[in-house]
Order: sequence, then structure tokens, then C-alpha cells
Amino acid sequence: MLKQIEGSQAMAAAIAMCRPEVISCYPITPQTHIVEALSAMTKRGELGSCQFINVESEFAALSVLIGASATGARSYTATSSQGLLFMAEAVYNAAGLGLPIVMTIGNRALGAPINIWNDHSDSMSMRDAGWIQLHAESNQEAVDLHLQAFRLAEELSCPVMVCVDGFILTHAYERVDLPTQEQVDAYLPPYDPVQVLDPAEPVSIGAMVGPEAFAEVRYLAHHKQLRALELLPRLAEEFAHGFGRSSGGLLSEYRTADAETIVIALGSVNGTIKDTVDELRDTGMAIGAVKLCSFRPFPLAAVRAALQKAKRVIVIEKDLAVGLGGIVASNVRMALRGLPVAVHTVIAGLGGRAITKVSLRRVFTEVHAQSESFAEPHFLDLNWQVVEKELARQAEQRRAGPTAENVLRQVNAIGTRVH
Amino acid sequence: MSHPRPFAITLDPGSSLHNHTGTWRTQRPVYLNRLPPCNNACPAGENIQQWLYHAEEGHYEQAFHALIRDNPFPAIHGRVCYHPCEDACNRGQLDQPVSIHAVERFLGDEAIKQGWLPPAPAPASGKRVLIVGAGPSGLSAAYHLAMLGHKVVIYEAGPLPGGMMRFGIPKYRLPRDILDAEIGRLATLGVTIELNRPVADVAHDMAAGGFDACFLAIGAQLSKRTEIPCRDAGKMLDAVSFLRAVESGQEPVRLGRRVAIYGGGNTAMDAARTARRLGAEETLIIYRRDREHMAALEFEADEALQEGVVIRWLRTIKQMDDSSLTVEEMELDKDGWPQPTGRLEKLEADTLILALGQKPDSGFLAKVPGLQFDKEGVLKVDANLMTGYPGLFAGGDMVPGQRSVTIAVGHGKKAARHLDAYLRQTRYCPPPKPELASFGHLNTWYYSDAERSRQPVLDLLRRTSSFSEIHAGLSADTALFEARRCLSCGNCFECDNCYGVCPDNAVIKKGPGNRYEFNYDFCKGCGLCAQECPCGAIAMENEKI
Amino acid sequence: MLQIRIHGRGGQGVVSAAEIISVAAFREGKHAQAFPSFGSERMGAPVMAFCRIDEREIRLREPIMTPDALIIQDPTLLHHVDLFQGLAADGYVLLNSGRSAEELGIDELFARVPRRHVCTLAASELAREHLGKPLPSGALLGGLAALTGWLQISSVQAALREKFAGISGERNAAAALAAFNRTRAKLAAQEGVHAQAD
Amino acid sequence: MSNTRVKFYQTGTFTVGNRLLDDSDRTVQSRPERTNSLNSGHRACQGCGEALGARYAIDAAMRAANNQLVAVNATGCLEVFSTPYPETSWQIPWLHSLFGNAPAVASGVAAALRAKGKKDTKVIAQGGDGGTVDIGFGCLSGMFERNDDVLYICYDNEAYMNTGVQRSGSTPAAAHTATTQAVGSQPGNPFGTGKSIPLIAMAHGIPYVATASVADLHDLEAKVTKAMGVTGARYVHVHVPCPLGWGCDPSYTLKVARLAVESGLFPLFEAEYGEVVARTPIRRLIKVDEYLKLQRRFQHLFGEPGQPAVIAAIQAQAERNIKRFGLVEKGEAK
Repeated sequence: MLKQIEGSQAMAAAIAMCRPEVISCYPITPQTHIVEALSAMTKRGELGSCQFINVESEFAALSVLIGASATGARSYTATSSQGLLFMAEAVYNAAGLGLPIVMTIGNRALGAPINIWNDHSDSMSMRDAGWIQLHAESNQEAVDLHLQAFRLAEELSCPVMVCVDGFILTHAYERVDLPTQEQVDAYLPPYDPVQVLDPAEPVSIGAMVGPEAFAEVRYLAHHKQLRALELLPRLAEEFAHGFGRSSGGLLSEYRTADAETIVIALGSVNGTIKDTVDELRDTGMAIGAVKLCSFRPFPLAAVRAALQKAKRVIVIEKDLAVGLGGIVASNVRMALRGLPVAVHTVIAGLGGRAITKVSLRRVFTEVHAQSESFAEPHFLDLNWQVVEKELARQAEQRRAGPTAENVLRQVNAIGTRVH
Repeated sequence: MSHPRPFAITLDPGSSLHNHTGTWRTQRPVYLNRLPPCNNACPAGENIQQWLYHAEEGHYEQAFHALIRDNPFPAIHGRVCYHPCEDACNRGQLDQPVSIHAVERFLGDEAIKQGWLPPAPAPASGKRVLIVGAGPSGLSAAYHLAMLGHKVVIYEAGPLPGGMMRFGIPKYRLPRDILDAEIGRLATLGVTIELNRPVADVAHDMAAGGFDACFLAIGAQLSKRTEIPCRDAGKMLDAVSFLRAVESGQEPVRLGRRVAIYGGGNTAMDAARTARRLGAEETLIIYRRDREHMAALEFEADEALQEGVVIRWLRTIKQMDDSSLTVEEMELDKDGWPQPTGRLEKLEADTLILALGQKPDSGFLAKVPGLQFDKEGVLKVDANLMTGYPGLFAGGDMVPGQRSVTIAVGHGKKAARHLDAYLRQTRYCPPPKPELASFGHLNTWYYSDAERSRQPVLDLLRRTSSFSEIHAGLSADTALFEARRCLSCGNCFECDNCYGVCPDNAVIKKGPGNRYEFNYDFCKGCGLCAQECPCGAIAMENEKI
Repeated sequence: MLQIRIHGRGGQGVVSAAEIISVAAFREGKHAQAFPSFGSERMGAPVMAFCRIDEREIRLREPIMTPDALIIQDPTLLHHVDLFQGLAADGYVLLNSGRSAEELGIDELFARVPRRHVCTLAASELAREHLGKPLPSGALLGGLAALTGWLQISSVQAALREKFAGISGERNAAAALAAFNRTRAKLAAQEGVHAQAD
Repeated sequence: MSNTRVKFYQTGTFTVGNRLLDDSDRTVQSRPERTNSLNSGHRACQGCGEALGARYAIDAAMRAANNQLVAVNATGCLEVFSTPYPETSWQIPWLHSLFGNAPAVASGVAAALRAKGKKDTKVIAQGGDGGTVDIGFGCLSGMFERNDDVLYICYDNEAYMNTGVQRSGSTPAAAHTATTQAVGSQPGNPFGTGKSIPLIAMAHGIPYVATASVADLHDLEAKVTKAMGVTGARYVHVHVPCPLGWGCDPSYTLKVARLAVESGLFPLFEAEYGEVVARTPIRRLIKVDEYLKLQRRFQHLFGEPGQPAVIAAIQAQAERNIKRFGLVEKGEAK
């Protein structure tokens, strides 16, 4: 059913239709609207016997789900930013124990300085934890990915993160086609765990494993993600069949057929990229785009196949591997190793900095024209004036004070400018 | 579950049983039985802890049978035994000793009340044994020999069986119906007692009666005397004949108003207390040493004092006149021996009873070849209580050593064992004694706090005016409680501590009466079981590596 | 594609206003996208919300930099925030004020957009009348419908009823209608003025 | 099983078993059919108090729960020695997640059971003092505050033994550990430390809180049994000596635990909804030195010159406990 609805509400509705049995959460912006909605539904009895648990920290939130999932309950939570970091130990543990928990990440920057706005630093920090990470471009896809996430998690017995850009999607009202309960039930069978805490059949879960078997356990975790590479397209296909629209999968291509330059990115920025691509196409530029949905597992083969015909690739990413550059870009380079394709990293949208068509257009054009001056990595819309001023100031006095505040003072206009 | 479980992180239950941690062990626990101090101290060799164990469960008949395997006279001993077992009882170091004698008496009295009898004796051996004297050791020997299948005949010179138990120990300590009841049980074993049957020539009587062996148990009937100048010998008599006269109730004994007793032994106390009961207004004990050196037991002296008997310590009698005694004050030298001071004093007394000890009347044995005596006529015996004359054994007060009813009964048992071996041409070797269970072996924390139960005592007035028994017995409840005060020193009583406290579940419980077993596959040898065993029935031994 | 930007202060329902516009547009079969200026919603802080309306799917996620219409819920912002930034040449401006645009001293605005595209509306007063509290959104949306003609007043009212359950939905709908009519009248009057001026 | 003392007969209810007790007065540990939830073959040190305490507690809980029990375990000795791949000593459904999250994981198990309508299955969480009073404290407090239907059992051996005897939040005053050296003006663990989680638990107003000791099995089992009969968040704090970390002979594990109780340093009590409702009186009151002397971690307090002032302070602490909880009854302590 079509609905004009806030992203968080839409996702909550979809998650509810997945019949979760235990939901546990701790408040942190910008994911809160999702769990608030689920809490209300639980209270209204719309989720049957589902238990909604308010806990004292994100660490506890995921820990509660570890217990619940190991007891055979379909388990869900959501978090963002610092919350995910505070969870970190449990994040690794849930994956290590192979518990099919689904968690929404309302992507948000990491402090300090504290910043509540969107980028991908948080989920990137957990990219090697053994969770599957799927990124949504729109709220429609956010809804659809949650349905696929539970299916995928439970088939593999592996936890899944659905990454949704904070505010940009979570707080955006737009048209969403919500599935019916019948459709969801048909797509998502009841949870049949591979291991469960049951007095009738006792097992010890979470043994200490020494050097003699640890490497094997890790390999098996890796192997699980390789299986996900096969499973994801199949589930997407099945989804398209059952719901009449395509969502998810490993990645999707946009006007790449004859493209010399291909832009690749995660999440909601793909919409703006597509509009920009259309405009540039109108000027005759051979440019296309690839939307990467699955970041973990990273679909090396699919990415290679999608990009190999291009002359150059631009990676737009909302994160920064400090001291290296792009995280997605490094993965893309790995996919393209051995091919004569130039990969350019564009660090953009950090801490909520708006990514505008204008800026993208400028960058795409520059790269397409193979300008020598293009820096690697390129920081989109970086205010060099401010940076150089601050660097100079730091150079002259040791006690230069807090950088963040100094920078703000220079850009004197908090929240009043559009960008 | 249809799915395969995750590798390594998920494990099947209880699988650690493959890991035999017993290999870590440098010491191993072992169960053992140690010798309880009560058993060790009992002159009659009773297995006290054993019969207490049955009594703890209220299985009194079982307890009785366990008891009479060693001593046929629980009702008597529960009354007259000086119970060295209680002096040895480890519980004495915790609160007060278990009142073993009270429980023993309860069992004895219960047996009489219920008419419990000894089990059937062993098949008849066809051997005949003569026993001279129906005192404690004679009767004890008779019982044991009969149980061993021999035909036993007792020749008793006196009119009634019991010896000193009847003619030495006053009624108020041992009622005669009790004495008769327990002696009576011997008849059921085919023991015959011929009364008023003195023996002049043992060898002749043995041959005449067709006896294969003989046990002499004539006791020590003769009072020792001392020279005291005295006008009227009639005013002086000896304790043994005094007590016998009172018991046999023949011609009335004239004592007068004031009676003095000379001596510091139990007999002196018995004589004094009997005199009180016969109406003596003043009863005075004169003893040449002081209280801590007296031969009588504490409680005997205490009870005498309670009953108004006066004791003059450190006095010797120089001479006796019509109604007075001249005594000399003594001083103890550094060795505790009395030395004259020359200070004299007069004491009023109408009668003087001498209680200066006894010696056996063994003259009639003079002509038996191979026998040896000391100057007091005490008959020498070897370690097996056999005299120099083959087949002739002796025990009780007539042989060297301490004298008490219980010692005598012990002699009877011991003699019976050796005599039986003699008759069967074998040797009797007693089993080796295990290590003594000392207080240090116990973990006393586990034992409940439980005060020793007291026996009711007759009020003083009736004590001094009648011969009725002073001490009453325990009720069934108090007897049970008292039995349960036993610490079971050195022997497992199945408290489950070892089974419970083993961190490795390495103790196997084998069910009631079957105790436990160690599972050395898993025992790491920590020693907790030994440390927490209340009764010291587990020891740690080094593993040989 | 139509782009609307709403300026106001936290707590004045700026974000809701954008959402309601999107719902109204959706009810008319259009694609719409509403989103806030992602600030931490502190009371009184200057906030913005955006709404896009289009016939086709809206993929663009950037903030609205060249609005076709501006709603200014709080005229006190006029002096320290660059409200008219990027306003289209023929853009519309609806101000919440009892005073006239002239009185507010924003003449420079008239140089950028046609005078008749600028309108003030005493939305807070209307809100007080209808809701009992000065929450101007409902009224302003009625005004917007009148000023721009992009939305049917009926769909605005329906959207308000959808957003605010029960009585407060009705009251908002009423306020919207009143504002719609008042604005219409005002515009008609202005037309008159200009007609004479020609 | 009630924890009223049966004093009749030799050892009354002081020993594990007693051939003359009524069935209802017998300990779970005395029964041949006990579950041995923590099975033989585990890798705990010789004389491990925690291994013992865990079997005591879980077996009792199993009996109370009719064997419908799930246990969650925090990281620590208990977890490491009981489940090294490829063997586990647990006979019950058991889950180990992390050091600091056992209470939350247990809440999750309870929630799942509730969601699935499995009312008969009970949940226990267990951990050492480190996992309970320090790193797991946040989750513990949360579980208490939500009054989740979980019994949390802390096996307190007063330091981080698994990592080599470092100080924990429940390490007693003056104790020498790898991180509290026995030198300087305040040798060993500085004073004013060591938090009482039982009291903190009481402050949450949860239905049941109790302290217990491996040295008093009847008491421990009675409390676990009682706790299992209560719904909501429950906490039982069990004192379990560590021969290795405390530096005493493995065979002294129970002796030392007993002395801790008898000296008043480890008070045994029960509380309901934040109020102390019962305490187990000291049986034979002793001075603290008797307890301290047996342990190498307190060795520096004795000998020449020794630390009489420190010992006096510890004695004072014991007397505060005795006064606060009324641990000495007239005529009770002998």
C-alpha cells in the first residue's frame, strides 16, 4: 500500500511485519523514531507476545538480543554512532556466536567533536565484525532491505546491519509502498535456529577456543559471507517476484552501459548522483553510476564486472580512514586490481555536510576531463581557507585550543546556513 | 535439531568426562577406620561406638546384641562400671563426654524389660569347662565359653552367684533384681551354677567332673589387716565381712551411734555409706593421705560427703578405746607419702570398720603343681591368663593388676578366648589394633551443640534412710539423644561431607550402610574431603611417582 | 519540481508543516519529499524544513537551495538569518505577520520577486482563534495553497486531519480554511490595487 | 528445603547429609540423583571454591526448577575452566557471551522465554566478582532495575583470579594482589574499598537478595531454593575462596570460608524488597586474625613488625558487620 510516511515509521512498520519476538533498545539520535514506533506497536499489542525491553546502554541492548536470539527468538534493535561503538564488543560477539540478529544503523558521524548528523563512520567502524552490512538508497529500499535482512540472517545464522542514512532517510517523509502481512509471511518463514538454549537438549554455547581451532572458526565466518554473496541476489530476485519491485541485491547499475566514468557510492547519496548523471548525460558526458548495496560481504566480482569497462571510477564515500583516505575506495581498488581503471576517492558529506548536485557536477566534470590537479583523496567542498588558517595558527602557538571550536568560530553560522 | 551446530563454539553437554583430571594428583585420599578412644579404654573390650551407632537409630535390640558380643552384663555395667571410656571420650574436649554408661544401662534395662536373649551358641564342642567362682570374671568367662559351644559348670562357694557384685557393691548402686536378671540369662546358654560348692582340690574336682579345662575366678575375699591396739576386738570389723553380713541379712550388725571407717578406697566409701543407711548418726572416714591421693573415685567420695559422711584426711589410727580413737596427724612428703608428725588427737567412735584392701584366699591352690603366687597370695598368670598348670586359667581380682568389675569381666572374655583356643589346640591371636582416633583427627565444627544428659538422682533423705537405687536410668528420648552425641571418632558415619564437598564430583556414594568410594579418574587430590570429614575417617597418602 | 523552504524556530511546527505539505501533495497523486534541516530540535533555535513536489520520483537528497516558495513562520528571523538565499526569480514568500510586507522593511525582496508573490498572514492570531495556541502551521499552509495555487485547500485540510488526530485536526483544518480565504481576499485586494495602478 | 537448623543427632544439618534427617531437610548435594550440573573433568584448580559453589548453586536451582533451567555465564575462571573446546563440563543449556554482559544476556533469555510462552523454564546468570561488581555492574543494575525474571549468582573470590590475581571491586582491605602490593603506608589493598553488591542490590528494591558461603551448604541451598521460588530480579552472592589467589592450602577452602563467616567479615543475610529479613547467626565467634593468618595474601600483617593497626581496623570492620546485621545471638556463639 502506498503511503506518504516518515522513513523511520515506514521501517518500523516493515520490521513489525517481520514478527520480531524480542526488541531491545537504547535511545540515540537519529534512529530513535524507529524504536519509539515499535515500542508503541508493542504496547498496543500489535506485535503479539513480542517483548520490548528498554535497557541501560547499547551494550546491554545488543547483549539482551544475544540471549534472546540464542534462545530462539527473532531479535531486533537499532542504533547509531557512539551507540554502535559502545556496543562494539557485543557486535563482534553476536557474529562470533552466529546469532541472526537484525540491527538498523541510522548512520551518523563519530565524535569527537560530537556530531549528530549523517555520515558512514559508525557502520564502517564495525565493517570487520562479521556482520553483513546492507545500505539503503531510499526509504522504500530501507523497508525492503529489512525484510530481506531477517531472511538472510536466519538462513545463514549471521547477524545483519541495515544501514540507513540518519535524518536524510530516517527523518524524511516520502512515498513508500508498504507490503502486506501476507506478502511478508510468504517471504519470511518462522525462525528455525541452528542452536538454541533448551533444557530438553542442553548445549554449551560460547566455548573458549584455542589456537587449535580458532583459525578454522574465523574461516567459517568468512565462508558464511561468501555464501551471502550468492544468497543476496537470489533473495533480491525472490523479493522482486513476491513484491513486484526490485530492491537490495549486491549492487545496481545506472546508465553504465557505455560509461567511461562511473561513480560508485553507498546509501542515499545515490539519488543525488543519479540526478547529476542525468544532467551530465544531457551534456553528452559518458557517465554512469553504481549503487553499492552490500558493503559486507564486499562483492568483489560484481563490482569488478560493473566497473571493468570504465576508464575511471569515482568513489563517493561518507567516511574517512584517517591516515589512508577512502575505505570504500580501497575495497573498490581491490576489486579492480590488475585493470587499467583509475579509481578516484571523494570524501564527502562528513558530519552532515550537504552533498549538492553542483559540487558533484564539478567533481565529475573535473575527473572526466582527467584534470591533473585532482587530489587523491579529494575532500568535497572542504573550506581550505579555514583549514589553512587553523594550521597556521597551530603552527605559531602550541596551545592553540580546541580545533573544532576554532573552526566553528570562523564559519560563524551554526545551523543558519543551508550549506 | 536438524541443523549442524556451529563448530567449536557450541559443545555437547558433559563432554569433559573425557578429561581425566586424576592425573594432576600428587596425594590421594583413602578411607580408613581408626580406633575410637572409648573402645580403646574399655576394660571389657566393648565395641562401644558400634552399639552407640545402632542406638543412634533407635535400634536398641541391635545395639544390645552388638554390646553383649563383648559383655553379657550391660545393666550391671551401666551402673557399676567406672567407665574409663568416658574419661577417654573425645567429646570431653568439646563439651562433656558422651554418657556411655547411661546408654549402656538403658540398653541393659531395656533388654531385661523386653526379655531379649543372647543368640544361639556355637555348635557343641563336646568339651567341659569348670569355672571356680561365680563372680564377674567367672560369669563372664562362663558366658563366652558357652557362646563358643563348650559345656560350662560353675562351682560357687557362696550361697548366691555374683561375687563382689552382690557382696561388695551395695544395693543402692546395684539393685539385686538387675543382678539376678542378667546372671539369670546364662542359664539359657546351658551354664549351670552349683552354689555353696567350695573347691578344695582343683585337680581332683576337674578329674571328677570330667572337665577339660578350668578357669579360676575366686576374687579377693580376705581383708588386709593392720595392728591397732584395742581393748574390745568386737568393736573392730573389716569392710568385706561387714558388707557381706549386711547383704546376706543374717545376724544384725551392731554398729552403735558413731562409726569410723579406716581407709580411702571405694570399699571404705561403700562401708561408710552403708553404715549411714543402717542408722549410724556420725560416720567418719579416716585416711592417712589426702583427697588427691585417695584410691576411691571422685564421685564415690562426693556422694559419701553428700550423704553426711565426714572424712578426716591425713590421719592414722594409733589405738582404739571404748568410745574413742587416738589418731596421729600426718604430713605428706614430697613424694606424696604420709609421714608422722607426732601430733595426736582423739575422735569419738563406737565401731571401727577396716577397709584397707583385700587379697585372694588362694591357699587351697598351694598343692597344685606349677602355680606361683606373690606374698599376698596373688596368682601369677601369663599373657593369655593361663597359670603354670596346663589347662588351668585364672582371672579377676585374684591375678595381678587393677581390680574392678569391668576388668574382671574383661578377664573372663580374654580367658575364654584363650581357653577355647587351648581346647581346640590352636592359638588365639587378637586382631592388630588400628591407629587411635585422636581429637586432632576430628573436624568438630560440624557437630551439633548438645549438653550431656543427666540421670535423675534420688533425694538425700531417702538416700540416707534406705537402700533404694540412687541413680535413675535415662528415658528412651534422652538415651537416644545421648547416643547421638557420639562423634563416631575415626569411623565413617555417612554424613555425605566427602560426597558433597568434592569440587570434582570424584566421590561415589554407594548407598546406606555402604559408605563411599573415590573416583581416582577425577580426584585431583585437593584434600578437601579429608579436611572436612568430621570424624577423621579419611587420610591423605602420597602418590608414588 | 517545486521546492518549498520553511523557516521558523524549534517548537513552532516547522518540520510538521513541511511533512503536511508533502502529504497534501501525495493525496493529489504527486511525489513529495519532506525533510528537516537535521538540527537538534532545541526550542527557539532557528530551524528549517524542506519539501519537494514533483510528478516523478524524487531522488535528490540535497537541501533546498533554490526554493520556489518560502514560508517564514517567525519574522524575527528576518534580521539575522539569510532567509531569501537562493529564492527563485518568480518565487513566492509567505510571512507570518499581522503587519504588511512594507511595514516589515523587506523592500529589497520586492526587487527579486513579483510583489504579488509576497504575502503576509497573521497566522499566529488565526491559530489562537482556532486552536487556542499560537501554532501557525495549519493557517500558513492554507495561506500557501491560496498564494501559490499548488495545492487544493481540501487536500491541505485532509493532510492536517491525517497529521493531527481528532479535534485538533479539525481546528487546524478550520484555521487553514480561514487563512486560505483571508489570503485569497488579500491577493484579490492587491490585484485591485495593481489594476488601478496600471 | 528450609534453612532452619536441625540440631538433633550428631551433626544435625551442619554436614552435607545425615542418615536420620527427613527428606525435606536433606541437602541436594547429599542425594545420589543430584544433577552434577557442573560435571567432573573441568579444569579448575585443586580445591576450587568457585567450582564447588557453582555446582552447589546450580544443582539446587535445577532441583527447584524441576531441571528446566538455562544458565548464562560471564567471562572468568568459571567459564574458562568449564568450557575449553572441545569439552564442556555443563550438563545444562549454557551460554557464555562476554565479561560484562551476563545480566543483560540473561534478561534476553528470559524475554525470549516469555515471548515463546515457556513459563516453566527459569534463567540463571552467574559470574565472578570481577564480572559482577566491576565490568558487569552496569548491566546488573539495569537487570535489577527492570526487575527481569533472572536469578543472578555471584561467586565472589575477591579478585581477578583468571588473569592472575589482580584487585577487583570486592577485594578486601589490606589484601595483597598482583596490583595491590603489600608495601608502603597502606600495604595491600587500600582501605575504604570493596563494594557490597548485596547492599547495592537491596537499594534497587528487588524482591530477593541473599549472601551465602560454600562453607554453609544448607544455608546456601535454602537461599538458592528460596530465590528460585521468587519471580523478578534476584541476587545471591556466594563467598568462594580461591586457594591460588588467597594463598592457602587447597584443603582449606571450606575452612577459610567458614572462618570468614565466623569472624563476621562475611555476613550471611537475606533481604526482601530492600529490607534485611533474616540473618544466619555466627556459630562460634572468632577474631579476624584466625581467618587472616591462614592466607598468604594477608601474610604481611603478621610476624615482625606486623601491622597490628591494620588488623585492628579489619576487626573493627567485622564488628560493624556483627552489629549491623545482628550476627551474634545471646548464647548462640560459643
